[in-house]
Amino acid sequence: MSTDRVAVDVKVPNQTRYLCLIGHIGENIARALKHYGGDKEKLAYDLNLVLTEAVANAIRHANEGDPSKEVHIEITIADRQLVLRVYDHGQGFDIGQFAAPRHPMEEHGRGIYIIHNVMDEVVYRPTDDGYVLEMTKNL
Amino acid sequence: MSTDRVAVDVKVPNQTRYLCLIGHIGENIARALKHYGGDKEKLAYDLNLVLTEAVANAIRHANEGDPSKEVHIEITIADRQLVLRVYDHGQGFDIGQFAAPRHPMEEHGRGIYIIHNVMDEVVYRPTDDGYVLEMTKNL
Amino acid sequence: MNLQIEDKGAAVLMDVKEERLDAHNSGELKAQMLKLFEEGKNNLIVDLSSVRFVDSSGLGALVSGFKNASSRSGSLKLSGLQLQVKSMFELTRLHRVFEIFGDVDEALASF
Amino acid sequence: MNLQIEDKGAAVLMDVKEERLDAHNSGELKAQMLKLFEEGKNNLIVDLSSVRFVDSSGLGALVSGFKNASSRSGSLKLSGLQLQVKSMFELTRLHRVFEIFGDVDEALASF
Ligand SMILES: Nc1ncnc2c1ncn2[C@@H]1O[C@H](COP(=O)(O)OP(=O)(O)O)[C@@H](O)[C@H]1O
Ligand SMILES: Nc1ncnc2c1ncn2[C@@H]1O[C@H](COP(=O)(O)OP(=O)(O)O)[C@@H](O)[C@H]1O
Repeated sequence: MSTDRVAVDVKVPNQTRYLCLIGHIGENIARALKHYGGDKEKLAYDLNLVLTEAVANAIRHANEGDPSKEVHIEITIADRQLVLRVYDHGQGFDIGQFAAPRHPMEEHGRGIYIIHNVMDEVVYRPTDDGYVLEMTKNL
Repeated sequence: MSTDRVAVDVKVPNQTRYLCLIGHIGENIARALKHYGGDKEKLAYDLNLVLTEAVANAIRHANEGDPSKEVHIEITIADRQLVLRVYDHGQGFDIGQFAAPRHPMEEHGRGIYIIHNVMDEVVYRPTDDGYVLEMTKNL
Repeated sequence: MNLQIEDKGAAVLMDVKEERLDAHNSGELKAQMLKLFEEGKNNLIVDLSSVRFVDSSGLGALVSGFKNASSRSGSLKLSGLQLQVKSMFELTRLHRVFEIFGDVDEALASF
Repeated sequence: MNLQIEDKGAAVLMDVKEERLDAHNSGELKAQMLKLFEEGKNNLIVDLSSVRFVDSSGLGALVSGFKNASSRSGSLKLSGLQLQVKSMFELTRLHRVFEIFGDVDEALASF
């Protein structure tokens, strides 16, 4: 039983006020899934969360808060795989350093850990004009 | 004062179960608008409605309910204009015939009237492999 | 579609427990109304208090039910319309066709 | 950010009247907490009952407030966490850091 193909491509200004839009699109996609055995409301929260974390990182760490830049997000569902891609125009970073949980008393540094926790595969790799964080979840 | 550029591109299977996803994305976009003097919740309903009507038409009248076909929707906001485009792979139709309100006792034929009522400009034109319904609203 | 049907004596209540009444689920509402008509139940109240969004297909299903009920000397009345749903009836002039009540009890009392 | 601040005597209540506490608005919560600390108000209750979604920045702002309150011999306690918000505290082990209460009254009684 293969999943229907759904593809959503979003471009928004490099501003945190758009996190809510991106997160909600993630929620709506979870709720529209045709074949999903698990808890759809949990998946909705998780996609909202992962997209919010990844896009916030692109905005603050890669595009350095420059509000005239653009963030590009791709969400695709096909063959029981959900893939989220968040493109940035930064210098990249060593994602391997942030996979472990932070000490609870740290103020920062939980985003990548959360993404790893929710998704099945997380890859950060260079593109022609920056980097992409590619996050896959098996449905 | 120009609007930030937002672009959302969605492809879903030719099935009415995805109307809800498309409609909700329209709502979320209205709520995320930066500069909008009017009632955002009314705009949210209206975008939900117009997208639902246009996509339902593409699914039922153009792609003739074939669930393996795809519906393509583009939403862009730039320069205080919001443009919705719904692409279909059908034979086209004479949209001019459906701009007037139906008699209240008719069961069908209110979709295009509603779209005209909500949007400022509505154009239906051929593309390479079908047609596009292009609906513009000044923000 | 989540539709709760209850015989209230003077009329049958159809409580549409959906956030949306649209081209995806309005066919089911129509089919359920036809079933009630076939059972001789021609007085219906459709309660829309859970419905936040209705499109032209949803309105069409209600018009269909209205015409069927009328042709069988019954009637279909509405209750619990949210503000934005009500606007849809005004835009399409259907507020002049349907009897619309604040809640189910008011609708029931009118039969 | 819609944040209602009320002095309840034993503690100051910060009621976060937002659906989301995220990288967009958590900086403001942090700034408001700092303002209270500067006024010598070191006992805070942050009520999250309206908050349906929190991200790592939102958690970070709360940790920041917690540390500041503690260093001034006060404390920051939480109330009204929705189920999915609570899961975020568990995932990040912050449920062992914060005192978490069902509602504001319970939190208040603990000071
Ligand atoms: N897209 C990115 N580009 C550059 N650096 C990044 C990016 N995403 C994350 N980082 C780096 O990884 C660190 C850890 O990220 P994260 O776990 O999300 O926590 P936080 O954003 O709270 O610091 C960030 O502080 C930043 O230095
Ligand atoms: N994308 C389309 N392709 C072909 N025909 C269409 C399309 N959209 C609308 N139509 C035609 O226009 C008519 C009026 O559409 P509409 O006002 O939405 O009402 P309804 O869909 O309820 O009939 C439809 O019945 C159909 O014949």
